[in-house]
Amino acid sequence: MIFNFPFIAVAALIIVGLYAVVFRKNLIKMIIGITIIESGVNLFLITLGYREGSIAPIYTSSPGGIMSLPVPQALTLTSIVIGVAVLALMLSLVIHIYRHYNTLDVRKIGGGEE
Amino acid sequence: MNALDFIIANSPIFAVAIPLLGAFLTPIFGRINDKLRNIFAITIMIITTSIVFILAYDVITNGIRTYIFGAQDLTLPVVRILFEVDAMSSFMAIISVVLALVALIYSWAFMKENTGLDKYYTLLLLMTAGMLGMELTGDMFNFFVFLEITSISSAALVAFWINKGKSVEAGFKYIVISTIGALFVLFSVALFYGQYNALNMAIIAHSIQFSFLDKIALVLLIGALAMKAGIVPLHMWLPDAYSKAPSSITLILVGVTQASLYGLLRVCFTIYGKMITLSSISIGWILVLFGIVTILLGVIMAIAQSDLKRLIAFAAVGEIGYMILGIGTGLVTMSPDISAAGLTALKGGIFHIMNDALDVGLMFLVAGAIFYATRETSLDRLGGLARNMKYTTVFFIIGLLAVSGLPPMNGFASKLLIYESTYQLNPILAIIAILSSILLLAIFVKVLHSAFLGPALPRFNEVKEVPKSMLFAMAIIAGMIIIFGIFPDIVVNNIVEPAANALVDNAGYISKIMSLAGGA
Amino acid sequence: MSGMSKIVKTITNVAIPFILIYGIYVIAHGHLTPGGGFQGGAVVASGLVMIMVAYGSVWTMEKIKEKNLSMLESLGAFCFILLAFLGLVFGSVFFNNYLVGSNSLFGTVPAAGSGLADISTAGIIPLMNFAVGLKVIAGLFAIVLVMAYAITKKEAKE
Amino acid sequence: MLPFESLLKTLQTGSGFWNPLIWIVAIIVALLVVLIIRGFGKKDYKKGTTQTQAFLSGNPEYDKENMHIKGSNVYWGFSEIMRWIIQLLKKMHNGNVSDYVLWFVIIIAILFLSIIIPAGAI
Repeated sequence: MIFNFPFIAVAALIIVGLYAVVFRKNLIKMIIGITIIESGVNLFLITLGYREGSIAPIYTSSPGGIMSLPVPQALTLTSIVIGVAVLALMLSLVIHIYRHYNTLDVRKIGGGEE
Repeated sequence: MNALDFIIANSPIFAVAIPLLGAFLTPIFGRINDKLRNIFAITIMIITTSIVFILAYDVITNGIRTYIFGAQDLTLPVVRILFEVDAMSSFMAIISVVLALVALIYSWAFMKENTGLDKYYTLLLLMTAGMLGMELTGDMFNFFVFLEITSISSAALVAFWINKGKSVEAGFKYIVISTIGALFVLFSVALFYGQYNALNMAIIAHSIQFSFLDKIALVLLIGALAMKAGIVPLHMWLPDAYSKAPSSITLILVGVTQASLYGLLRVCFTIYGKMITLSSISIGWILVLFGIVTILLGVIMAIAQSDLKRLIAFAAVGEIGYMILGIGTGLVTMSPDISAAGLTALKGGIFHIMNDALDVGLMFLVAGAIFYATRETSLDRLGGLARNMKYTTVFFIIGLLAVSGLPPMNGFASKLLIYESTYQLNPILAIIAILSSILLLAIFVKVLHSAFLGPALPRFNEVKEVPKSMLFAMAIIAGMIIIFGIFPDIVVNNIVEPAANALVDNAGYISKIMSLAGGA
Repeated sequence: MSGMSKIVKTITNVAIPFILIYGIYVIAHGHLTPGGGFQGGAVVASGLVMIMVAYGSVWTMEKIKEKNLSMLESLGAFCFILLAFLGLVFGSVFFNNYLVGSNSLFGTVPAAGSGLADISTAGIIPLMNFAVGLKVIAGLFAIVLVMAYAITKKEAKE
Repeated sequence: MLPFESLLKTLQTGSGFWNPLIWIVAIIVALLVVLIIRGFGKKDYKKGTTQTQAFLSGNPEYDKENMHIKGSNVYWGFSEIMRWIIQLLKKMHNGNVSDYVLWFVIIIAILFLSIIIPAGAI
């Protein structure tokens, strides 16, 4: 049971993130929501590679024993790097949006579309 | 080993690595001279285009190609990244590079007055590399990475005119939608990895069980990639992004959308290829339904628009519906082997991917030309432009005939394949498709009337024909439209049919990797 | 953001060499211990951001032009791709780790099993770590610097 | 490179065929017919007479600029009939990115039900 806990946390994080993106009206809060979804997905990847009682997959002066799988950790790292780039782009776009509209309310910036 | 063999042997990686290399060299050339930088970017793209054509020729004559990164041969379990290129991948890659090349030529004059063009060219080349990567890769995680590269660079380019609030807003919407879609793709990749200990598409497809988790992964992948591909009702970002981006970027965005569509096909036909033929699974019908809704909504919304680029964007949504309709019809008839009508539908759908890229692309280029000449996109304020912009008008009429599927343009050939085969599935589908095609004609006749025809307006007296590079870019696409329209058989037999067969033949796709790895 | 008090500036001057050395250590040992180009680059970039916070973004922007940073970033990415292409030239496959077993720099093959690490192993991976590190330092610092500078300019206008 | 005969081949669609060259010949013939018919009336046309002026039920002609029908007025009747659905659809495209994501969640839910339920038990 205890080893299912990370998966429950993954589901909770993704749902919380989606809730924030859908129902929060502030752009910054929406970005935080996206970051939370990303954390959920990263946690899921990390959890997949974990085995009970395993050590970190480092050979240097390793104490021996089973190691957790390094591939998901590499995937997570890539995903984090991409996340940083996306976050930076979204924040800089929000700066520009604020300059043009003087608001961060998502209902006010989208108006006037035909 | 002579040079040509060397290029052929390494062509899958060259297709991605050369634009990437060019992207990072562009700022250095930009420091020296603006013109040099433009020439450099176009040279890089011409090299990439020729490499993709060499690759496509090789794939179509010699079968599926693989390329392993960092090692000569493969060992089980497969952790290496590898590219797997079949006829479908190379077909999509051809479309992407042609669009990118045309967009680069078009940008020469179109973006001339803007600042920060070093970044523009860098991002454009990055975007091309990302698109090609999505289409050539054989690895699910790699697909996600290239999806994100494409999303980030294209969102930055959508918001390139940061002095316009609407552009920035459209870019923000695009990046939010793309990121959420890509994260769900990553989640599905993790679901696959957890079950099968593999990231390679062929190995996942080999060992797929269609368990409960696989169903969740399928739902998430279809949802996320359909959103990226602009299928109704997940298309709403598309008109915003298409209409607010610079026209040269919109042309490549069409390619990006289709690369996502390619991902959807890869998922449905290859990864779930063994399971999709079970009668209990109705993915084909879901796609057909998506297609019909997409066509209807696209054309109805396009009629009501008064902004030129937004109108074309909704017409593009309608065109996406035709592809989905054709491909979905092909999927419905697979039980487990595809029927003749289904194969025709699939060919029509795949051929329409190329035709949509050309037709809608030409329309966006014309809209960009109008914007360049008059600084105006609203149809209410345009009029009488045919007097001053003769060549643009001719290109617009060619695009009009093609996009609304009038013979003898290329749009008709692919739509005919779709009509005839969907009629055999259900006549109502074909009738809706034909009626929507008529509506498309009505939509663009409206544009022709209100922008090009009519009396000369005094405020457009000073309007001049657009520069030569823009005309040349439009002429390339218009020429391709006419050639593909008059000789559809060449394209269908040489490129489209191998692509359709490659898509259906998922056993061949799997066994290629399996024999390489020496297992199973 | 203009500069902060003299105390902060002095502390920054003292702390910055340690942060930079730690970051470069993380980059250089990426093939042996947790870390690598991105992580070490992020450490170095946050050290540079500390300078920016202490001295103000306008001052930093005058000293380090944003254009130079993006050139550095392109250089890092270019080196990465170039190393991959060198794999094609020397090892006939893209991304081939052609330095392994060549007994030159980073070319030693480590002994099997766990044991003390040798920094001169892993072939082109440390070199790629340096390239990525350069890119991440320049990229992350440029992002934060430009954002802070843009906000400062906006505040000054009002 | 390509043999000439391959250019003349027709596109088979399973239940029919399509050959653009035949179509082009047909179009050229049709254009010739149009030209001939046009030739019949050509000699009655005289420039500079009242024959060339626009006739608007006897009303005077407006300025050329005001005679141009604006983009949003084309198909006025059609859009008037379709007003209800167009208004509905326009309300859907409200430019709010939260709603876009909400649509994504809804579609995921529908797809989930439609794929899980027909396949029977989990």
